[in-house]
Amino acid sequence: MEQQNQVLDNVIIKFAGDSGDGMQLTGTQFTNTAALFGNDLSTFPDFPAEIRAPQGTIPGVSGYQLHFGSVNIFTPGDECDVLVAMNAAALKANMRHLKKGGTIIANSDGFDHKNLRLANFTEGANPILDGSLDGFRLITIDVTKMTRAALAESTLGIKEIDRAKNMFVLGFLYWMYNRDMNFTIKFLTEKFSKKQDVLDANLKVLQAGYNYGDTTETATSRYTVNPAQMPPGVYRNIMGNQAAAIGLIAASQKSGLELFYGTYPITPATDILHELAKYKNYGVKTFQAEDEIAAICATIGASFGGKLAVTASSGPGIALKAEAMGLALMLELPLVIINVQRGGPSTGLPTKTEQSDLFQALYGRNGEAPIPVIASMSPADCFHAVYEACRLAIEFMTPVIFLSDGFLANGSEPWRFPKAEDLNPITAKFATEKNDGERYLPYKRDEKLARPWALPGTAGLEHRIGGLEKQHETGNISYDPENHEFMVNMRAAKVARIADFTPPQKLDSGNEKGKLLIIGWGSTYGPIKGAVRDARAKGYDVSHAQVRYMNPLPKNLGEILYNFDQVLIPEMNTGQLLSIIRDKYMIPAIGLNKVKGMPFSSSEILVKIEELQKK
Amino acid sequence: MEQQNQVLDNVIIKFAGDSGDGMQLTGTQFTNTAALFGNDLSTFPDFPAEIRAPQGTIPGVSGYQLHFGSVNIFTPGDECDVLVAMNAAALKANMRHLKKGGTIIANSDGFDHKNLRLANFTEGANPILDGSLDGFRLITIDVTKMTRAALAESTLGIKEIDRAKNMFVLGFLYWMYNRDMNFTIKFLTEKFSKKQDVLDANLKVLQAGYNYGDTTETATSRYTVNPAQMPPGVYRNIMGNQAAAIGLIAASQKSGLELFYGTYPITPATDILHELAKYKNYGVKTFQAEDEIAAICATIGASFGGKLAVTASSGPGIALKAEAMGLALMLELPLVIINVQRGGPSTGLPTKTEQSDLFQALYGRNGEAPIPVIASMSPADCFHAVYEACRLAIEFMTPVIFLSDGFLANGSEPWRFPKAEDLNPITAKFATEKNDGERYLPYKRDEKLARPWALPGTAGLEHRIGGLEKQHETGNISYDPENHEFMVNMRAAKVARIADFTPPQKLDSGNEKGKLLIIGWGSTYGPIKGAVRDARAKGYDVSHAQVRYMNPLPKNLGEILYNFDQVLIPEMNTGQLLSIIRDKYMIPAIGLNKVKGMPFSSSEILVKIEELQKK
Amino acid sequence: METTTQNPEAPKFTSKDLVTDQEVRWCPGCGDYSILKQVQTVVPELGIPRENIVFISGIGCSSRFPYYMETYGMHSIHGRATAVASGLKAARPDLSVWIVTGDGDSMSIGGNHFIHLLRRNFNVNILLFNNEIYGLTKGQYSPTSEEGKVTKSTPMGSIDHPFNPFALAMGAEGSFIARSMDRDPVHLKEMLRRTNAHQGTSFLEIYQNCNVFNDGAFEIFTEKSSKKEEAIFVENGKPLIYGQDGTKGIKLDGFHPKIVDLTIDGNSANDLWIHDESDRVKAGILSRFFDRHEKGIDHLPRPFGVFYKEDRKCYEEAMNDQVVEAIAKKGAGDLNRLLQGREIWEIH
Amino acid sequence: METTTQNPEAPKFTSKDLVTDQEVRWCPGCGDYSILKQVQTVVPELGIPRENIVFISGIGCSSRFPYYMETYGMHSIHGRATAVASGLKAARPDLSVWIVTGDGDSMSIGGNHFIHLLRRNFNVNILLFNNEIYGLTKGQYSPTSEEGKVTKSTPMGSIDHPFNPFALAMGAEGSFIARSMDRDPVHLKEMLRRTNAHQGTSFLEIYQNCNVFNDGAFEIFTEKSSKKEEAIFVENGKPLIYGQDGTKGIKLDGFHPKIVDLTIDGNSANDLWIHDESDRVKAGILSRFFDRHEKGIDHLPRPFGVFYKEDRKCYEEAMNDQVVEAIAKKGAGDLNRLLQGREIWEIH
Ligand SMILES: Cc1ncc(C[n+]2csc(CCOP(=O)(O)OP(=O)(O)O)c2C)c(N)n1
Ligand SMILES: Cc1ncc(C[n+]2csc(CCOP(=O)(O)OP(=O)(O)O)c2C)c(N)n1
Ligand code: SF4
Ligand code: SF4
Ligand SMILES: [Mg+2]
Ligand SMILES: [Mg+2]
Repeated sequence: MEQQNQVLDNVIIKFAGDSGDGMQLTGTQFTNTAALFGNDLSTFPDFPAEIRAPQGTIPGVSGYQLHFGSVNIFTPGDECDVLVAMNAAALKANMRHLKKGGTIIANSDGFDHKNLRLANFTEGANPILDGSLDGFRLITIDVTKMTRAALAESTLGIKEIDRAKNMFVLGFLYWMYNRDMNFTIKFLTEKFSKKQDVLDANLKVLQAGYNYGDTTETATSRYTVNPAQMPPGVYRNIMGNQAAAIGLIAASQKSGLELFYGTYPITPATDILHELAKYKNYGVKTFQAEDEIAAICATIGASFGGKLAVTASSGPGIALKAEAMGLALMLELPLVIINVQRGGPSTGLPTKTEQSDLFQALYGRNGEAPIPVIASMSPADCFHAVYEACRLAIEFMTPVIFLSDGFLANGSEPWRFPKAEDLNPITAKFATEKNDGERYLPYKRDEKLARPWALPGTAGLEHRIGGLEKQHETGNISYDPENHEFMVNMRAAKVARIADFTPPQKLDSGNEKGKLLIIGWGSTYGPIKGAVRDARAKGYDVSHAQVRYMNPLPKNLGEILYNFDQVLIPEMNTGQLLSIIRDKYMIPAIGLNKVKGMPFSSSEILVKIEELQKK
Repeated sequence: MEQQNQVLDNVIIKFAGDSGDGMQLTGTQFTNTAALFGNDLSTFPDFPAEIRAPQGTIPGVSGYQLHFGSVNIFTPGDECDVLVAMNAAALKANMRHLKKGGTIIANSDGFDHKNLRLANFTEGANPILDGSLDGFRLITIDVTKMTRAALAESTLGIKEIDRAKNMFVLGFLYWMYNRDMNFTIKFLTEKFSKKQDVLDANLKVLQAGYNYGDTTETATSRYTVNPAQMPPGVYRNIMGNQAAAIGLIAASQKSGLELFYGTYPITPATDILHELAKYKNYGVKTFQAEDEIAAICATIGASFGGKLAVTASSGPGIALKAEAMGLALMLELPLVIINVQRGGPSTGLPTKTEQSDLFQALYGRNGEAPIPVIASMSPADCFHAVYEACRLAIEFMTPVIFLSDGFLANGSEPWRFPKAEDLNPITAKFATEKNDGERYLPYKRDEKLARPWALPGTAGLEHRIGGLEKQHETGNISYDPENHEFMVNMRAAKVARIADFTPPQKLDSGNEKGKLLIIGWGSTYGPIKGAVRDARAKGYDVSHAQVRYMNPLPKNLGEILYNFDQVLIPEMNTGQLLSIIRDKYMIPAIGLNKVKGMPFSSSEILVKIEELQKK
Repeated sequence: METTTQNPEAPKFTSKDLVTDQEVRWCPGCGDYSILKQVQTVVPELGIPRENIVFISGIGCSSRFPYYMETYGMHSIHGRATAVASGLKAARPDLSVWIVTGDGDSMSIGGNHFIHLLRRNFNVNILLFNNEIYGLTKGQYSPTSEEGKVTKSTPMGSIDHPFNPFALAMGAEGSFIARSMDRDPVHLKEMLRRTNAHQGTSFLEIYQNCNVFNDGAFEIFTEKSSKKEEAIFVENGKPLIYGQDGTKGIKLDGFHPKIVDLTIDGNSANDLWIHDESDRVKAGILSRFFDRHEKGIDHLPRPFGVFYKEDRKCYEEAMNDQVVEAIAKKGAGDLNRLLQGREIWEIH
Repeated sequence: METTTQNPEAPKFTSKDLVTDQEVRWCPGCGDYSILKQVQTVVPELGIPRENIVFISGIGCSSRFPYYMETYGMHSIHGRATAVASGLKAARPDLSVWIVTGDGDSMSIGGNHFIHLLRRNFNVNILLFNNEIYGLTKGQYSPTSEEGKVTKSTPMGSIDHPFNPFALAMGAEGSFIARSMDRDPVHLKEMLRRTNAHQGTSFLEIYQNCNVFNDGAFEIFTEKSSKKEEAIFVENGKPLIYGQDGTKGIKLDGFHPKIVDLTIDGNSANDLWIHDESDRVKAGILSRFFDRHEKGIDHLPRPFGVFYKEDRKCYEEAMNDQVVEAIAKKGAGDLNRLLQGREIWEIH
């Protein structure tokens, strides 16, 4: 039969194989190629749990999901159209996420007896032979055989040869989706510039995969996914942790403060450290401390010294920082605390995503200890959100918590990156002289209620600060009852005042008034946006607002809420923002909660919208 | 003129002097004497900040307030009737708490030039001479001179002699309030059994003080405060931390589990350790760990080993325990975490009281981490509340947080202590055999949703537990999304279910329905009770409920709330229970907040009641 | 009070009985596999009933260990296994408590509990899986990584001067200090026996290869080709001899170790340093056999074996003694007396 | 990179200029007063501009210190002063950073940061006010309290084997270790000068009397009557001599210190142990001059002075070097290049 060419507006591909099969690389290559081609896209890797599990087993499967299209893409997608399964375990682990009638590209070599056993298929069963996959479009290729054939003349050892397998698959997919291979060719050429033979091998196999599609009749059709309508501009693809790292450096450069990053490794925050450690030439100092407490205390010291001080961790590590956060807020020194949230409680699900640390961020300290909290909405938004966190920390002399999560940290999307000159200015003003005649008052406040920042080394401004309650203005220890209440209220007022200097809440889509408003925060942005678009397309009356400023909440949030009959709050927790909204605004908002270590799919939210509007 | 005898229904005496003047002892002696006589009473010491400040200075002043009466006493009282001022600083520090027309007993020797200067009185001013105290009843005694005179023949050195000064004052007060001195005589005889000369001196001076009242005409009148109407029974006087310590031992004895108390010193929790360390013969093991983290982790180990494990601290130390609390709740092991709250945030006001760690107790952990929370209402109630905390921990296999505060910890009141046999039973059931055929399932649950407690040493029940998410029943590590959500909900359900096994909320006073309900928690009990009594006496429609079960809240709390037009919530914080009530029950409750490091006075609450009812 | 007694009556069990139903999940080739195997081999020999054995770990690859031991076990939180074990041992002196920890777990975040456990001397066993890297978090340097080490968090090389685990342990009053390696099953088993035998906190450092993030860190000590020249196995009362066919020895001149070529006559084993496990000073010198620490002196082999052993009262014993003494003095506590306190009065 | 240079140009200031407007609030008679006085006397001599000096403390009586020094200062949280100071020094190598801490603050809750600071060797000064008690919390035993100590938390006596602060510090790779006492102003001032002079983490332990909760803990070392017999002051290159009119000396036989009576002829100062600050092994032996630790040997005097000194690169220098090197290699970072990354595409 002859190959036809179909035009699709979006496609979801899941690359799945053994940790050793190089699926992350394959996925990234296809992603960048799609990006350069002008598709909108969203990706999400799912790694196996921390340690490499034995080859061929289900825990050993490493996956990479890519959603690309000629339409706007908001999430890595729910069920996939194409599943690349390098072995039996990869198939087993991902079948339930494959659309009915979806395509499976299976590496038959990965379905031998051993692999089937490791993936614990029942003895004798073999999905790619026993017809149990009828109803799907199954493309079986013996990738290993093909790869070896392609490299028959190669001087490489069999191990290296087999390592090129993923290129065959990539080539085949490039053919299938009518893609230009130049980006990957360029990439390989750079990567293996010093290993000519390996380079040749990879290019050969890549080409072989492409030709395979051309020549054989395995695949009955090819697909075209045209470029998406995206705001004009220059784009790059970026992951959340990468964006956060760059955002910190940007804040450092724009504020003129050197960046001091003190942290202790923890999944999924560690990559920010890895990223920053590469940029010492930007004046960045990274400090891997002995533990989370030392990490935050060191940053407090650096902040006292006049640097842009930042510490990061995930839930359990943030718990350890709680006491020192209290100190930072008493000292009223700028400090950014990053929490890349993961599944909890306790050690929980370290490699999975969740939003269950909002309460901890708002309330997880002793005493009346208000700290501003900012949440990021998408991988690229990690840049803007952390940049804003730095601005508020410096301009209001306060610790600020920045909330990301595993989904944002490892997910990626195209980013129309800004020019340095277009970034909001961040002005750090250091005290240089006495502010009360002959005295220097370390706790005298400006219009933002911020106290002055006098750096050691400044003659005449010598002063002492500490964690005991301090007297208004002088900062001296004070046990006076009235002063204590005054200062408690003052610290609260300062945080509240931030709302006067941050943008009001905007609706992301939908009408100003109406039946249903969906309020989200953090990484639920994409899924909600997608669901709302679809719902509105179906004629439902629904609007969407995504909150970034978790504390203080935008001043106009109440008005917005009161304009709707119903308010729905989807969260990857049991309803934390929900209870805050109910408390603050006294409205019976409804929660949609998912605590499964993975993001919402748009359809899950859409279903809820339909259910609510039926009533 | 001749001395008359007045009958009073309650009196507030403030004993104030230099740290060295023995005011704590004097106060305790008068307190116990009043107690034995049958007065109801309430006391509260206010120490100087941690370190001893220089003699004679205001920070060096140590005070002890006693409120006793023939009527029911709920608080140490607001303004005092009598102020004992051993020196100028003591007077200065306490004048503002003295009732108009109140009595001042001043030790003239403590108002010499040096003392006046240290208390920074303006040069030349001397309150006990310059008439600035007109409007008060001033009784000036040169206590030092009197004491020395009384001990003219004594063999003691001048230093020891002066140390007996406080006995003179005590004797004088005993005379003034028609008190029998036998209790104190007995006490001194025991205390100085080995120091005959010191004993004689103290007795002499005590008597001299008494006689002084009799013979001189300084005091124009004597007072009688008759015994109070209190439920018949046997009473003792007790302080909060003492009650907590005894409560733990009681729970240990009743449950048959040895008590393991792991902690790190911190004000104001340390005295519980000091107290427990005395009772090793009750099988108590106390462990002073290197820090708070080690302390709670050691108790987790002890709990795994089958003991009644308890850890305690105050705000900053509790912050450090947050991560390990998460572990305990994942392990589902019994553990009691005591927080004797103090002024925050950060180091805050270590020696002052506050209620601002409620949020921390409820939300201060990463992930969805529900832990039951119980708060004590009065010094003696610390016994019952901590006992209940132990019961719930053991019977529901969960960590439980017990909240006390500095006011309760150091305050005292008469306690009609229970008999051991009358205490609720606490049944710890250990797993002894497999619970699933050939398997032992460590996370199989009973009707309380509690998992079994299988102790190391039990053959056949070997199992592993940990902080990673675990599979339902087997407890094996599980990354399964559905299981995670199931377990998150299961842990929440287990805590929620406690409400089925704890008493419903009761009204402390007032009608079932009405205009105003005052909801309190913790140490606001006394002040609220007093205010409500007075308000009702004045004809105001107000009721009072004091919440002990902070999490889960009593099932009937909602019904109670909905029976009133208005709900007022006084708290020594900026409104933490308030926001929880608003969130959970969607009612516009009103907050009355005081964050001054000291308890409410009944009058402060009464004023608010009147203001609300005027409207 | 003798704890975890070797009880010959104890029901016998085999290594197989120590295997759990959980699939072992370390990277193929990880040194942890060998350690697991040796532990499972030795434990049944110890005469301790299986149900009296508890393995407590923190967080890290190594800390997954308890899941693979069919005994009681706890996978606690990062750095705190030592603290959890202290509480367990204090509460239950009858148990045989083993701590499994990594170099980051014990010496980075867990450093404080580690040193305090050593000084308190609870009778527990610490198995430190030292792979000189953070494995679980995918390869950052640890407090035992050498200076200049290039890792994900130190692209230009680590600038941290590492801990010498033994110097630290001795400084923290450790009462038993020994070293072995994953690749020498016979020696490792022997060290495990000694570790268990010591009454007090036994600290056994095990060089463990992380073949994914720090492959070959200990190769020179473990590989046939270099082992004889680079590793020396010390035994109490025996001279320090090593090298191909034991042709080399070490003697002390003053406080400084010098290498002696035993093939040259005049040089005899009699002049060599005789290992004395009870000598703190010598143990101190031995623990400094790190070229990276001592510059400009002979290239010394890395010592393995028991460096130091001291008998000191165990904490849990002292704790129990006080309870016993208190009861002897005051009599077992009576709850009603406690409730009533010293002064009471009655209201009718 | 030389930090906190002795700058003769620096504006002169006197001890008075170091007094703050805050009333000093220690108990009358507390040893802290004397230490404050000596520090305020020495600091002006150092040639460091006052504004470049920072005192960082944790929590404890001793940690109130910064409030009384008219320099920059921070009263941080319990046990963390060492960590705060590390961050400050890393960020600001130009500052002279002093840490004031107590025995509980540094060695109990702060133990981990303490040992990691020592190994990293930031150029900061640690002043440990060791009163062998928790003062601020009103008298519980600390990690330096002797076994059997009766305190509020140990009515039957402490069962904790204490740390030997120097053994711990040496084990943690400390590069400068010295001891002095509150009651010997002259010696204390000298030690403060040496502490400041050392490039690297200088650890000065100061015996400090808590006259309220642990009075007389160091009396035998500080009181005229016993000082000469119980305390020995070591100086580099000088023999270990002490006693009334220096009639006693200490020599080493093997690794064991022996007391020599110099009045007996035949015994000469030449045979004595000559103190060598650079000798780690001898410093180790010296640090063990605690009767409570070494049983059955001569009753040795407690050493004061600089035990050990080693020159090792400072952490903040190494950190700066990498920044400088990175800039040299790659050029100062350009934000726009960073923002755009490697692969970009344009949409029109
Ligand atoms: C409080 C906390 N901080 C950080 C982490 C992340 N983390 C897990 S294991 C580990 C270090 C692992 O290294 P090591 O202890 O040497 O064990 P290994 O994996 O090498 O066996 C880290 C930093 C965590 N789980 N919890
Ligand atoms: C996190 C925390 N835990 C405990 C405390 C209580 N605390 C304050 S100081 C101190 C110990 C004081 O002893 P030390 O460090 O020796 O100082 P000293 O008072 O003896 O000078 C303790 C336990 C605290 N403030 N913060
Ligand atoms: S990462 Fe290293 S230590 Fe961890 S399992 Fe793999 S090989 Fe072993
Ligand atoms: S308690 Fe002790 S250390 Fe603290 S100030 Fe008083 S005397 Fe000094
Ligand atoms: Mg490791
Ligand atoms: Mg101390």
